[in-house]
Amino acid sequence: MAERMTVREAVSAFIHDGDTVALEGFTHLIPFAAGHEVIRQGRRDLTLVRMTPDVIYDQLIGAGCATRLIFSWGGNPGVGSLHRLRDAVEHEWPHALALEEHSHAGLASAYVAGASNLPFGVLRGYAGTDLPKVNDNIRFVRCPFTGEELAAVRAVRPDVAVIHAQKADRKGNVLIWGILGVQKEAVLAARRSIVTVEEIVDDLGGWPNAALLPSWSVSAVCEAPGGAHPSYAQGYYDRDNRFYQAWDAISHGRDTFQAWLRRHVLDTADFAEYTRVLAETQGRVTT
Amino acid sequence: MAERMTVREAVSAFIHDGDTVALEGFTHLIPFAAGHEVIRQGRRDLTLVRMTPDVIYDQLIGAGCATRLIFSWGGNPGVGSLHRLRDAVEHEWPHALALEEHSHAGLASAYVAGASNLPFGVLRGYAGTDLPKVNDNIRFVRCPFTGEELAAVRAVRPDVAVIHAQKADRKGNVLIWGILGVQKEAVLAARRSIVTVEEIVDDLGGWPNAALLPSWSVSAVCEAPGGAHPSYAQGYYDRDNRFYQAWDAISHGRDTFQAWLRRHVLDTADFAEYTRVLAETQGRVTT
Amino acid sequence: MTASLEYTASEMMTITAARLLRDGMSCFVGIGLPSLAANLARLTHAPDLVLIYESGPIGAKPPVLPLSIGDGNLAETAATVVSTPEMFQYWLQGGRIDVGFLGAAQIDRFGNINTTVIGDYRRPKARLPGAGGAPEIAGSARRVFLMLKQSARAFVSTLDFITTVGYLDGGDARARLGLTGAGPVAVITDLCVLEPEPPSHEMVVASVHPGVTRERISAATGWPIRFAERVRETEPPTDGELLALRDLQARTRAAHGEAS
Amino acid sequence: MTASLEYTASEMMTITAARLLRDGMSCFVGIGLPSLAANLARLTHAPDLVLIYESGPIGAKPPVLPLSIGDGNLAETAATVVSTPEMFQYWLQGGRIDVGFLGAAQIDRFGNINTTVIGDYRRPKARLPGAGGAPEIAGSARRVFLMLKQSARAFVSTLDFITTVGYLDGGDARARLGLTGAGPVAVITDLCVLEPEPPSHEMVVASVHPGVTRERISAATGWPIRFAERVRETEPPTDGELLALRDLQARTRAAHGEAS
Repeated sequence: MAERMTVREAVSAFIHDGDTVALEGFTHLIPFAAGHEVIRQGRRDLTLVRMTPDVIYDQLIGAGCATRLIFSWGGNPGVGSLHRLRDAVEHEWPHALALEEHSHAGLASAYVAGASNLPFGVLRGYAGTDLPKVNDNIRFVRCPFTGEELAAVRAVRPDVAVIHAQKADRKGNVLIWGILGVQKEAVLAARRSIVTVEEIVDDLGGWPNAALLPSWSVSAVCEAPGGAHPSYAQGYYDRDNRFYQAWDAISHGRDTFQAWLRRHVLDTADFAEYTRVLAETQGRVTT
Repeated sequence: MAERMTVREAVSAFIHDGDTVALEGFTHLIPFAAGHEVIRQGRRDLTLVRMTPDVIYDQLIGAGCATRLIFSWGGNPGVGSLHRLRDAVEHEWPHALALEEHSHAGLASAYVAGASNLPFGVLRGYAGTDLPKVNDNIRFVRCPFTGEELAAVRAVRPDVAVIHAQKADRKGNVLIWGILGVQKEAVLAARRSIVTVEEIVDDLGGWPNAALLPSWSVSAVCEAPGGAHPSYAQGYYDRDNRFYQAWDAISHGRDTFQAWLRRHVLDTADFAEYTRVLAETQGRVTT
Repeated sequence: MTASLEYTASEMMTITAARLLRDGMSCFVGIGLPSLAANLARLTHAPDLVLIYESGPIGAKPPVLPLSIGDGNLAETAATVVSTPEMFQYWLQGGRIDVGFLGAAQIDRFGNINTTVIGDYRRPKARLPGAGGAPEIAGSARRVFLMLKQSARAFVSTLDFITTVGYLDGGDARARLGLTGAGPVAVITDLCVLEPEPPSHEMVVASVHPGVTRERISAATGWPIRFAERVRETEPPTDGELLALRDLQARTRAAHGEAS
Repeated sequence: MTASLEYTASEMMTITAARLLRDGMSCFVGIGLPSLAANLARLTHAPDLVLIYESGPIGAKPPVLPLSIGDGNLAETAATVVSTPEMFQYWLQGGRIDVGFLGAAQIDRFGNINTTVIGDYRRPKARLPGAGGAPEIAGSARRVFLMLKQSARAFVSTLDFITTVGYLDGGDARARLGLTGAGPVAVITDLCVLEPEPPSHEMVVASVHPGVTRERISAATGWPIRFAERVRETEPPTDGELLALRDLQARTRAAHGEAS
């Protein structure tokens, strides 16, 4: 059964230095509140996994939490580069970041294999590309029936998966809708899981065949209203595109990044205070 | 784009002698109307595929439509044996029926592989059982990362998939809810597909992440109200458990079966007439 | 408290099986006897027992017993309904099922199951329904309970076909297959409860139902069955258990008409 | 009808790309230029164009351009939204996509794409976003359209990294890989349209946009680019196309604020 906790308690209880952590989200429902708490608690040597590392991963990497990244597309969606990710890869600042890179189809298969308790996933992919040359977790297998050669990817089994969802009920059952990405697979592939939600309700409502994670498949459920900002939560609030654009300037220089991080994350007690501080600073930041 | 047709037109256009046909449905939404039309049109030498062959497959087999069956559990749910299936296997009446049998997990993986355009599916299964000894489409593969041995099943790629769903809109988009079984995978694994529906509506309604088959993924959509009887359509009508029980007596003898089939299927023009005849006979049949 | 009510051997079997399920467990339920026992547990001591059916429902709370593995009342009362491939891949194979609860046509002394054929596979005396979900349920669920009426025709020395693996030919044979679950930890019959005895994992009588003699158990077993060193007597049903069971069966009969 | 309105090279590129999409096609759309062209097609000559985004929406009809690959207006207007694994396994790999529509950072003469690194992989001059969905979109979609601005920095003789395969090193190299799709059948730039020339599959200029010289195209290409035997002149944008494009971009700017 999922334990009801604060984000601080959940991060402290379930995410340890050296863990492999997947904070998933495909543009939608990105767990910023939990990501900030990982930075606040000063986690180190994390292997971060994510199909689409974006601004929260840029923040975690720039803050020095990660030494390895498993991913398939790393950018600031609709804006450009992740400057902290690039600085780590190109100049080892704040330190070196090892990359294990896939295609979306490959990493999605690796999550599915993990959720299915299989050691590998099979796909039609990677043939002819240079990706297998730089990623030893991409290999090839032969079909035992047709002899055809297909790509194989090693299953992803994170120590912890962290996702943000719209709702949980008081028992800890979680309901997600809209763009689902690989969030469900990430939770089912992981040993432990933290789900932050917009609200905790008496009755989930829902509909037939809804994307639901039963309480007993989740470790912790944390109420974190607005916890996906600047990403969005369908049915609750829209994507803050201005923030994503502002991030390009904030993150471009190490000093501006560090000042922003101190002011908004390190010097704030929690996501509620972050939101207050951001409201004060955002006017200036985005113009 | 799905063509709007009658069940008779669709069966005649898309199902040919010798085809591999999957009329899928996991207790719910079993396509009886389409199955009866296959019998009426006298199809022969079909390879039938289905995880849970039940009464409609008993009827198809007893009627002599099938020479091969790919399945994982064959019975009259909650009642007992399929007497026509057993008569074909045990006494080759009306003729021999070759069996290719799987477990549910194995056949589900074979459908998923087919829908994914992969030649095989991988699962943790079959180890130690006698099933691989009698089914050459179950083999074993080694994980290229861990060296672990896992089961592999050959993908199922039917010539035609036939399913029954609740609703389609006028463009031919199909909405299904409740127990989904492997219906979606069967349609996506097949070269052609026929979907019979309870009703065709202007607006599907639906909800986020609904199980929907776009018009362009289906060959034919046919209005067939009640077309799942004696199975059920959630939101429309319940399972006719009495019929399933009555079938035990009807199907037990070859004569009673043939008489029933002539009266209800061969001598009726379509499913509407079948329903009328059944209403007359059912009183007697079930007591 | 013991029963003041009379009870049948079937009731004893069902109630004994239901008692093995703990509240909050996730239980992958076969249709028939396992579904009866699991729903009885849910309606008595285990209200938060999570019933999972291979057709897709997770957390079903059927008001009456389903006649089939995919009845509407399973979908309508479930927390959600997933596709059958997702059920087998993510939930069962994924290692999230505490208990797999199965029936069987034939079992042997190592808890292996035959639900495929009686006689030769190519020329069977009797063709049975086949594997269904059992092989992977028995392979991947953390532990397995088997439930069937005891008779020399069902409890055989050699299976005609191994559909589902228990402990294969005993010892560490199951472990060597790399199956992730522990296998059958109890076989509940109308006469007794059998449990695998380490290290051979042969099924031996661990608990005898009240009023049942050892001779009767031996006569109802197709191999020379052995008894554990210390055999328990099964606790008889309580009135509460019996009334709950009979009420469930009466409601089910009413709902399915002459059905059940 | 030709345009009475002035137009830019970018507008020419977008409108030329949009024209390649036929009504009713299923189109797997990359973010940015491809999404712009595909939505323009949907708003002009191809109202039933099925837009599919890797984040999960099938049949999206966004009122304004999405800024990201997973904007809310994609999910809210889609016929349905599937999980990302289902999207790649059943819909793309399953062989149900007519057109894969991609952008690129760098391409070579055989339509191979680099979106991974500039310079050495281990010590890159510039780290690019990486593969995303492109390798399998280019592998499994029935045909692929590529769209990018033409320059000697983008159109290079040798890629630093092959992220996504076009025709590899030409001839039947792609066919030998066993990829199920035909590969890139057109590269649409701000100067011209390139098409693979059989049997080498080298990209040659098939159509030149009005007012563009061959010298300019050659100067904007990092290899000695060749021209087809019979080079067409691209039809200029119609006023209708231009107005639809500008209206879409204006509405998008308004919706995203200073965003776009």
